[in-house]
Amino acid sequence: MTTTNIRPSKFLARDNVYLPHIAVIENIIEETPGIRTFHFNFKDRKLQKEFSFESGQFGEYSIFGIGEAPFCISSSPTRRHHLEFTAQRVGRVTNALHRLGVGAEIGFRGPYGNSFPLDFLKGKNLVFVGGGIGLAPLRSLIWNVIDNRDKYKNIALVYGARTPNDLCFKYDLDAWGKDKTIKSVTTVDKGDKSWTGRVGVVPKILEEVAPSPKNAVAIVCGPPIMIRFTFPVLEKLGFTPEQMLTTLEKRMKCGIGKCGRCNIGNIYVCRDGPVFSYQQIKSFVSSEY
Amino acid sequence: MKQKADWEPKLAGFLCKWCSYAGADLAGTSRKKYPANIRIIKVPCSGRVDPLFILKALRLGFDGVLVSGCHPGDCHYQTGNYRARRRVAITKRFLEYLGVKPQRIQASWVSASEAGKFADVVTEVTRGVKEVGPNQLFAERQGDGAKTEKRG
Amino acid sequence: MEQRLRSEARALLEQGKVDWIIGFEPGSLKFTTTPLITKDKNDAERLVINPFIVNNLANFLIGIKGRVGIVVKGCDSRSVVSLIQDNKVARENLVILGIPCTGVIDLSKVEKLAGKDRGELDDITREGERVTIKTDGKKKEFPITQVLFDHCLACEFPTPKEYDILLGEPSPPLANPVAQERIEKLRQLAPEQRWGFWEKELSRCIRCYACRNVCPACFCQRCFVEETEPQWVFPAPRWQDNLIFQITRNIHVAGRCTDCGECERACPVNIPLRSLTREMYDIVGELFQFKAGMDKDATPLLTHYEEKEAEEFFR
Amino acid sequence: MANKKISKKDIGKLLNQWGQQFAVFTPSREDGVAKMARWEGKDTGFLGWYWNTVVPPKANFLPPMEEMFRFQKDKEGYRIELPPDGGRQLIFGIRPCDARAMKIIDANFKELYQDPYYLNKRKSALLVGLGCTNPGESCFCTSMGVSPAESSDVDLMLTDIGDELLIEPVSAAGKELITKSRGLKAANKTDEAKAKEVKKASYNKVSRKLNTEGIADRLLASFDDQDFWEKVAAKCISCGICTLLCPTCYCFDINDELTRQQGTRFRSWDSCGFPVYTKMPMENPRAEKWKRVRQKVCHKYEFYPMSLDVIACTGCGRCIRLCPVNWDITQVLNSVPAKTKVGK
Repeated sequence: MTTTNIRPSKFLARDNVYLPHIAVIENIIEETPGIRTFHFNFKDRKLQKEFSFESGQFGEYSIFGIGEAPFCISSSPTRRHHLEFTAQRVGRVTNALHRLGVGAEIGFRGPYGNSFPLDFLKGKNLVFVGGGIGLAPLRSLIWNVIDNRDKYKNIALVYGARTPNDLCFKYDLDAWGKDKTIKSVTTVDKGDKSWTGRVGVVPKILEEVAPSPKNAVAIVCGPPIMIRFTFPVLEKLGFTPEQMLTTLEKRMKCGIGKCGRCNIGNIYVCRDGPVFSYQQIKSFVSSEY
Repeated sequence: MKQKADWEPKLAGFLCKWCSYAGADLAGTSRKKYPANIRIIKVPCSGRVDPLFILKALRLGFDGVLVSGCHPGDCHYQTGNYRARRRVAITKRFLEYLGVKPQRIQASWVSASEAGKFADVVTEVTRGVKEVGPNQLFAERQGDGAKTEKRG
Repeated sequence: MEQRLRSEARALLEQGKVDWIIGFEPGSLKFTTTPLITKDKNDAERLVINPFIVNNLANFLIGIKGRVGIVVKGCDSRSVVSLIQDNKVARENLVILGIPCTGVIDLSKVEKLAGKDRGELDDITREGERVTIKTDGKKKEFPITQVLFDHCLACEFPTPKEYDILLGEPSPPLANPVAQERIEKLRQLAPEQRWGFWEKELSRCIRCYACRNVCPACFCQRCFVEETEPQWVFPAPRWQDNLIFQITRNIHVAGRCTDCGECERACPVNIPLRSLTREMYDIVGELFQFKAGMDKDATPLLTHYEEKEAEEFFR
Repeated sequence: MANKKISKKDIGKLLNQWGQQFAVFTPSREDGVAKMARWEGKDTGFLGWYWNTVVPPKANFLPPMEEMFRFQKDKEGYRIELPPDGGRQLIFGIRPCDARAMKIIDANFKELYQDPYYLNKRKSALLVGLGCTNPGESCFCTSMGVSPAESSDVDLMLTDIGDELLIEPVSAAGKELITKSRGLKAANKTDEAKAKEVKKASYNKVSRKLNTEGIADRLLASFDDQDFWEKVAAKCISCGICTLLCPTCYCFDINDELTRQQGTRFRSWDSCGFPVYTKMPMENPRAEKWKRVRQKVCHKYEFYPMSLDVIACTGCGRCIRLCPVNWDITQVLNSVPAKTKVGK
């Protein structure tokens, strides 16, 4: 597996890779009943100024006394007023996180992992395929691309969720819907009375939208089941495995390739990923992704 | 560890909402006197009391635990208190074998009208726990392991 | 007995009466056996019965699909019955091959007697009530009671309670009081000393969960120690949490534990776990006249009650 | 530097000397469980009974449970406090298999990011090896490139030559240590010849063999052979013995604990054999037992060498000896079929 894209985080606290930096939650946005986006800034002003990351990278977030969990940074490196991450309430750490209010202190280590290969994406048509909370890492890249609009060609987005209530980042979807340079399609698995948009699972709608594979790259993120059904659709549309990128989710604890649990074959998703091309995934020793 | 003169035990009371909890309420409103050492946790039935509740209370440092439910035959859910009885019995016996003093784990049947009995039970349980002293069961070992005189 | 087992097992597979045979085959180290779980009738030839058949094979019934022919000793058969009581396996899917057991040899006791590691012994042979340990060309003889597992010495029902085929004549219970000595000794101590004893023993625990995973009565899909909301037990090896784990495990297997002793044998750091399980076994026997795995139609201990019982526990 | 020797009855004195500078650990047997324990100045009986410890010496560097830091909240917010540095350790009597194991997991803790907890302990420690003269039935170190009584992975290497121990300096730190140590005698040619004999004899005593020839390739070829792995995994009970007590297994978990006074973050041993190890809220990539067994085997003999050029096994035999169901890694690996890759 290529490890060219990996470099260690420069922002270690006291030379100890496991120590978190203290960060303060500045705003909380309720995306859906179970998903919230947290805006935060580092308490240390100097760090806040110097901190840098790239789209696709993640951090380990501490809720002190409860534990740590990994989330991607869902804001764009081009918009550095604050940092954002988005979390669904599913377990011990995220339950505690959702109990926090504005002003609460959390811990942050990172940024970790590789990132979306911007050089590779430059000058290409970009097709974003997202499902549910999977829009979070894509969103970082989408804003990144929009803020450097002239470096990229056409942008298309197919995004879906189970119901209209489960759609995340509606404010972004609105903004992108108004942007004439973006072809944005939103769908739900099951509509309600007020829903006037498309209905159908993401892979099916993607097939209908049928983006051209010519000079294009598809970037896919969503629940595993969606990812597994989306790759074949893209292949059918003519995308090659090199033209498909995704970011994988695994149980991670250390975030730096030491603790062992996100191991697949000879890679650690936290260290060598989370961004992989389908080509790379197909070369994994194991299908346990 | 020397016991402070003004030490007061802390008890966790798991009370069934259909009987003992109401009994405690009545004891309060009818101004029955009982020690203020008990912290009351309302449960839907004494059958809801998992032995883990008892263990967790001891782990957290409560000096004693009281489980109280409806008299046999009076369970709102027919059999909850009978099941609780088996569980409490084996838990208490097993913990005693391990070295937990019997006074620390207590159970009673108190109906909604038995305010007096509730006050008596709490008084008795508090007195018993006072006799055996603070719960040092899960405290970190001080020095070498031989000094265990205040445990149990 | 071994020959009969092999032919019965082969026949069961050949005639399609079972899909699986679960038994013992020789292990890869001296004086060991290992579970054989097979669909292949030719594997029947590998089955053995000897004084080293330690495992409680009932443990492998959970999650196996199809009809199973299972080899059991007395204690194991009761674990099977207990699983039937809990609707974990169906009696009609089982063909139980019962071994009238005369006790299993505890290699750590042998090592102590011989003053040598098990790997350095040439042979251990049992004849009736005597065992011969051969090492450095010399033979030493001991009464069998000195080398059997404690739980075997304590055994009340060495002949399987439930079986389809009994592979020999029923064997008498040993019920040797020696087996209870260490529990009696603990009971004699003051509460503080008892607690101190368990604190010390459980300090060694590394939370490998072998005691739980080797136990047929521990069949939960998800164990309470793995729960995070709420987190009942801290998920790291510290004596306080190790002890709460063991206490709760014992409460959970009360009325299911047959005193098969597997937890203690499996423990890599020699925690005397049977001094816990056997006590619980005796408590439920005394309070509720309940013995695990005696009757496949009985209701499990903690889902049953009598109107008048254990009244002394409530004020 | 010339080799030294010391009479066995003087070992206690030597350890006491070292004890002034180091936290000395020696094999100790508490209730029949051998582990490395703090030297208390008396018992050198281990020279007589010591085969190997049940708990591997990795526990001295990656403890079963270890405090990472504590935190407290005051009106200024959270304050993080690191635990104090432990003293320098001297591990006396480590076996060559376990010393090699330390070297193997060093790679993991050094790679890309430095793990401060492990490396600080490791860098400051000295390993004093003691040759194994009586390899156990489950040992297969010679198949893994380890010789039971020789080691280049320690600072000093000791060999039992009868009433005395021959002391060979291996590293610079080891040389320094014996220069500073009092009461050592110079070893002569006879001692060295005797030691050589002992080493050779020990080597030949290891009877269990593992065929490592092309092992990674065979595993790769059989990776998707579900039937094979299901058969191999059938009797496994998914406990953590073979991993937690493996000297080359380093997986850990991280958890927070909160008391009324403060919070603490701990790390503790974890095992890929546990179903919850990889469990995520929505799914678990290794919910099935055969996949976990496959991961354990392949990580050691295929993946680890792929990324760090060394098989993560030293043939110490603990996993075989301690397994409650006699699941034998050598049998498993020797039975991996050498056929072409199926499916994918």
